[in-house]
Amino acid sequence: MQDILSLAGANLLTPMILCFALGLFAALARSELTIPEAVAKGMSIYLLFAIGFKGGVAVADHGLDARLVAALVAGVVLSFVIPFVAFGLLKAMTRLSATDAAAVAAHYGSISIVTFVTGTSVVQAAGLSSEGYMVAVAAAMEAPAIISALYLASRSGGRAEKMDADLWREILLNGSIVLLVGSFLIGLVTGQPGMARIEAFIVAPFQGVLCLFLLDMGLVAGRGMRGAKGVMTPGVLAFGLVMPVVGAAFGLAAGMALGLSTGGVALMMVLAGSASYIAVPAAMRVALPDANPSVYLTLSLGVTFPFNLVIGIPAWVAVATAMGG
Amino acid sequence: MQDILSLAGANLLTPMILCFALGLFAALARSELTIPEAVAKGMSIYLLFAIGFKGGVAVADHGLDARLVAALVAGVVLSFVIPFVAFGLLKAMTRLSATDAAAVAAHYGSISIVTFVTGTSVVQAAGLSSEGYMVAVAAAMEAPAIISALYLASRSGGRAEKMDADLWREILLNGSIVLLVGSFLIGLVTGQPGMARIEAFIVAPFQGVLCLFLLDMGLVAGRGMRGAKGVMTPGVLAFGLVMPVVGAAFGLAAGMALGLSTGGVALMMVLAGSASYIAVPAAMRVALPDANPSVYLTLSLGVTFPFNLVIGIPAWVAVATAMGG
Amino acid sequence: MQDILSLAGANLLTPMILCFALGLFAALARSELTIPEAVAKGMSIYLLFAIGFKGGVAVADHGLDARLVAALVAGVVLSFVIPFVAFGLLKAMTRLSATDAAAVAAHYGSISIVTFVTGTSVVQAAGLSSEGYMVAVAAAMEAPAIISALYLASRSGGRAEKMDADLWREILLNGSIVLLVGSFLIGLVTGQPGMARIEAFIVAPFQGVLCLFLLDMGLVAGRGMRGAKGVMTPGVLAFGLVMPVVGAAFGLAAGMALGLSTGGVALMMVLAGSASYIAVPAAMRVALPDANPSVYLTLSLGVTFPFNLVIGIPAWVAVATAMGG
Amino acid sequence: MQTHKAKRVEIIIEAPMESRLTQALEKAGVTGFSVLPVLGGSGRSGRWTREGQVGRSGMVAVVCLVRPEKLDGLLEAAFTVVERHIGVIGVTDAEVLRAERF
Amino acid sequence: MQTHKAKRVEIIIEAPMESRLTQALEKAGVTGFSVLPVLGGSGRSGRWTREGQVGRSGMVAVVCLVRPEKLDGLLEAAFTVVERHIGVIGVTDAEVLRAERF
Amino acid sequence: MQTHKAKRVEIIIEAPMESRLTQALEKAGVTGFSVLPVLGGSGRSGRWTREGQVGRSGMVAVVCLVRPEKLDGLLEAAFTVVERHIGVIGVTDAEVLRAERF
Ligand SMILES: Nc1ncnc2c1ncn2[C@@H]1O[C@H](COP(=O)(O)O)[C@@H](O)[C@H]1O
Ligand SMILES: Nc1ncnc2c1ncn2[C@@H]1O[C@H](COP(=O)(O)O)[C@@H](O)[C@H]1O
Ligand SMILES: Nc1ncnc2c1ncn2[C@@H]1O[C@H](COP(=O)(O)O)[C@@H](O)[C@H]1O
Ligand code: NA
Ligand code: NA
Ligand code: NA
Repeated sequence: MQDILSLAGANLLTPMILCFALGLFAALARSELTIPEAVAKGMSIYLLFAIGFKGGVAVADHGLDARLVAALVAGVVLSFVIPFVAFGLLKAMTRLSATDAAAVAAHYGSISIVTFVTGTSVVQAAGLSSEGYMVAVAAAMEAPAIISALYLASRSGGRAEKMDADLWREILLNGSIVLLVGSFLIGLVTGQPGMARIEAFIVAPFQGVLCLFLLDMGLVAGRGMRGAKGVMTPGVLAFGLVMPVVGAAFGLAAGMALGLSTGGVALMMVLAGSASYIAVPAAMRVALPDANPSVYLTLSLGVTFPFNLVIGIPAWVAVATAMGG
Repeated sequence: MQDILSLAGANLLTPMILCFALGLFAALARSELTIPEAVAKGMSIYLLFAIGFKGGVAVADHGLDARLVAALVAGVVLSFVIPFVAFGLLKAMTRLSATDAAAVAAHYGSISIVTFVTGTSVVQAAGLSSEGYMVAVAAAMEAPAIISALYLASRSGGRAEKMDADLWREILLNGSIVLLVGSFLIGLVTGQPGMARIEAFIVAPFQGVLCLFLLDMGLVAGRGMRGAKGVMTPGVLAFGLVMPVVGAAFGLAAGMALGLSTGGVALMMVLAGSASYIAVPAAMRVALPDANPSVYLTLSLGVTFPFNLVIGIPAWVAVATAMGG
Repeated sequence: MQDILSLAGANLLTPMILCFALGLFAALARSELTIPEAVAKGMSIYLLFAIGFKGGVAVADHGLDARLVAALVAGVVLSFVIPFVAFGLLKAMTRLSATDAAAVAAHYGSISIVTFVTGTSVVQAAGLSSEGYMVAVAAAMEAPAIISALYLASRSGGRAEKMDADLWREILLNGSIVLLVGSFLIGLVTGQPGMARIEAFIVAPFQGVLCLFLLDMGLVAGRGMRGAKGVMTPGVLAFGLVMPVVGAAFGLAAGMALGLSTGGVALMMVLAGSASYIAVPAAMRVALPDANPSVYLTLSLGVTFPFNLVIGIPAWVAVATAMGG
Repeated sequence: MQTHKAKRVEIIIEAPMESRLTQALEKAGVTGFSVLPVLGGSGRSGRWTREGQVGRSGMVAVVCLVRPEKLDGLLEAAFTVVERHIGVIGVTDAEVLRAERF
Repeated sequence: MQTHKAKRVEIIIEAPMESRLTQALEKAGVTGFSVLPVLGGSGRSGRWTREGQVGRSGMVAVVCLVRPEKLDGLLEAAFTVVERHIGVIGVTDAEVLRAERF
Repeated sequence: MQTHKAKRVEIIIEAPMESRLTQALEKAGVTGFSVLPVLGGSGRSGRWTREGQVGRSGMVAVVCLVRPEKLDGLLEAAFTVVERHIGVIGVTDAEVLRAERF
């Protein structure tokens, strides 16, 4: 407990977290500070490319781990299963309609890549190493939750869109999956010689870019909160704080069962405990248009994301260390 | 004098100044070279964040200087007072209407953060050090001049907008103040450990980004000049060259009175002698809509900014050195 | 031959080429992965600025080579002449109208700066050095081909726009020429001291930025291919593969005649063998509006660009090495 | 100059639905349309802005000029896509040059 | 399809005034509007472009579809904000589907 | 409020032709216009999008509000530029406040 608190304290005072807080403050104080959409998208492309590439190079370095396939399968299973748990909790804790609950559940089964990226740098700063293929696991966890959610919605009488070829393609080939998997493979193929060529671009400035990106996330989250006071009932809010813990517990179980390294277990918890706010919202607009976007956006970006950043990540790292030690 | 000229000569041939000149040339020759708005905004966010953060870390390193508060107060006073001087000079030198003169005065009381950033790198290149909190002084000097200008305009019968809560918020929480103060505080709180994490992002590439940003400033200034031939009477032009010297003299007095370091005095001159062209113009459009934007934009960006870049900054550094030596 | 293949193989597995391939794949698979226009333009400004500046510094280092002027003249002549060759080949190999053929010919007489930039890094990776002024040659080769093409079109009865002052200015002062020549001159004037200031920005991250830019080129090329199935007859396609070889042969002859270094000869081949897809298309829309853009865009970006990236560049480097050894 | 009657249809629709809408328009025989960006707005689902957004969020405006006789087909096609989604359809009378293009 | 009469109002206004305008529209009971970017333009105050700009400069276009009976209130609200400022207001007759939304 | 009859002209034209069009408009006595970005579209020359483009590609929309009596001059000027180029011109009836501005 002592350790968790001191880790959390150390994490709190990093430039990353403080940048997120600055963004939140600016948005809530209604400052006109904004980051252009194109710049925000550019930074997210940079982060996805860099994290994918580094993961691929790490796998190239250490050889293909036998556990890689098992970890991918575990990720897919978690992504399929967690929405059912989330849906159940939402039904118990809130009065959201079945459609809204299903949409929210999709977000929690999927993952937040920025939470993952931040988790990676906390894991590194704690002196732990982790499996390079965890980025591939992250990519694998993006989409399955959407399918579970559509099933949940239609089972409850919601009007989910039919899964036609276009929808499948949009979900499976969405930008972040393609970029993450693609750069992972490029890193895998080019290995250290490839890394030597672009290291100065993707390694050294990485944390600085992450700072500015989290500033933007803070701005977006803050603006979302200002507009969504109505939907945030205590039950919904409580779900946003409880669900990441539940998800992380699933991640812990999976990571331990797989025999991942301490850092790997921590990242599995980070993934399972995080909620998507980029890929899944767009899919929900297409597939579950009746669901209210401000519910799921505010929950995942306004509640769970900051919770994970400030409390979740350091806690999962501490737990993984305690379990592994 | 010899020194000033050689410093000015050395400064003239830096990539920064030449990039600005290239932008000017391209715009005046009507090349279609342009930098996208989102990229220009992205670079300005980067520069504000980096300069603020570095200032904060510098203060964290050297401990809180007793002069910090005095310097902030001095900055605020300068920003309030200089518009009155500028307004008087404008009334004497030009035929601008009271409203136009008040709007111009607001720009010269406020500061140009890019001039400040360029000044910082000239100060560094000259081997001088300066107080890290000068960025906080810069932030403090952004807004007060606007209030003086509105007072001047309404005293002269101009129709200034009433200072309602929205206007106060827009002025005090404008994007660059929030980002500058926020990153200064983040640098102050995280200190060297924070710096170690993001140094490769905010220190090493800084001057290169500044080059491209000055290229953009040159483009914008050149396009502005092309469109504003009508308003640039000799008197107005002369004001744009005299006022930075007057402002810098105020800055010199304040810096000496405060007992700042040689670099700090030079930066105080840079601040007081520079004119805003980002935050104040937007505020003027809201608060003094009858003032002609091409007058104040051309003066501050097309006349005073290049003057400061090429002559002002090296001159102020030389003067500060001479006074301090 | 062995060498060419091994060089080509080594080149194939660089992050750059693989990023281009990833972009192609994503576009052809209709993933919604996209890079914002502003970010793509920002990267191209960065690449042009960096390559120009580095060229200028290299010339400043080695002193002005007597061959500089000869090389510039040779470049201009190549750019004027190659369109006639291309036009002849197109008439022989395809059924394109005279106007379409002239427009395509303009692209092949001009150059692709991204191919040049990629060529530079392959030349460097092969341990060869090259004349710094090759970037000036690149700039000189951008425009003349347009004039040849307009001549060809009007000779064949096509309705080419008259070359009025506006058109001349647009062609000669187009963004990439101004930026390339401007930054070359800035590098020349500021030399190593200038380089020392901005090296961390323009040298270290260069190849990483190039990767993301090539990802974007792949996306754009792939989307173009999807939309242009109709126009790509076998003859047109064959032209797109044959013409770079023909162009490179011209470049080889010119480079040898000039007595350039091995790396310089390779780059001359790269320039002569590459086809424009940024500056010339815009000029063609103004000056030859009846020409079909999907023909020339698909050919230069969808056929010749990938051919040069994967096969051309390593082959030209190998040929230049063989001729020089 | 000689102009011809036409209809200008403006459909403001969620960005993730854009490709479905344009496919439906093409199927309905609409030969041309332009997509304009929308920075932000307000409606029954509240205020939104594109600033700082990373995902495929926000809305776009699809503008079509069509011959009057094609209007009904267009509206039906558009409505099928927009029906359950956030969005607005507005039609104005217009005139165009070069009628053969529409 | 069944359409209903409406008015399309397009207000081109300086970007720093956008939030004041949209607040005024909301107060005037306008239930929906969209903000579109403007890249540049020309008017009595000369030519301008957004390219390379850093500050909150330039103009935006605010587009509202409203029931005809709400037009006057809207115009009065908009005019109060635009009055002393650079800007243009244009109104066209339009028709909308789903009248209940306006 | 007191409004005045006007015409709203919307010209969608290739970006490289923008400056030629606006010069022609100015020569034809058009006192104001606004240029709006276009993200993509479709027409006889196929589908296009601005995404990821580096050159001066794609199209822009130029919107002018003019007094009715200026319409013909405007259309002729615009048509001379657009004639051989890809592009669309649409005109709608409009009303404006502050007629003295047009
Ligand atoms: N009456 C309207 N006029 C213009 N745009 C509208 C209107 N109503 C809605 N919109 C746009 O459509 C979006 C979604 O509308 P709604 O479904 O009402 O939330 C809004 O945020 C606006 O961008
Ligand atoms: N008649 C018009 N049609 C369309 N846009 C206009 C018109 N007049 C002015 N504008 C826009 O409003 C801005 C300011 O107009 P002005 O106040 O006349 O300088 C111009 O730069 C244009 O962007
Ligand atoms: N009927 C139309 N309505 C709106 N925009 C159009 C229309 N026709 C063409 N466009 C736009 O003009 C571009 C070129 O048209 P086209 O010359 O037919 O290829 C298209 O890609 C669209 O952006
Ligand atoms: Na999750
Ligand atoms: Na000042
Ligand atoms: Na060539």
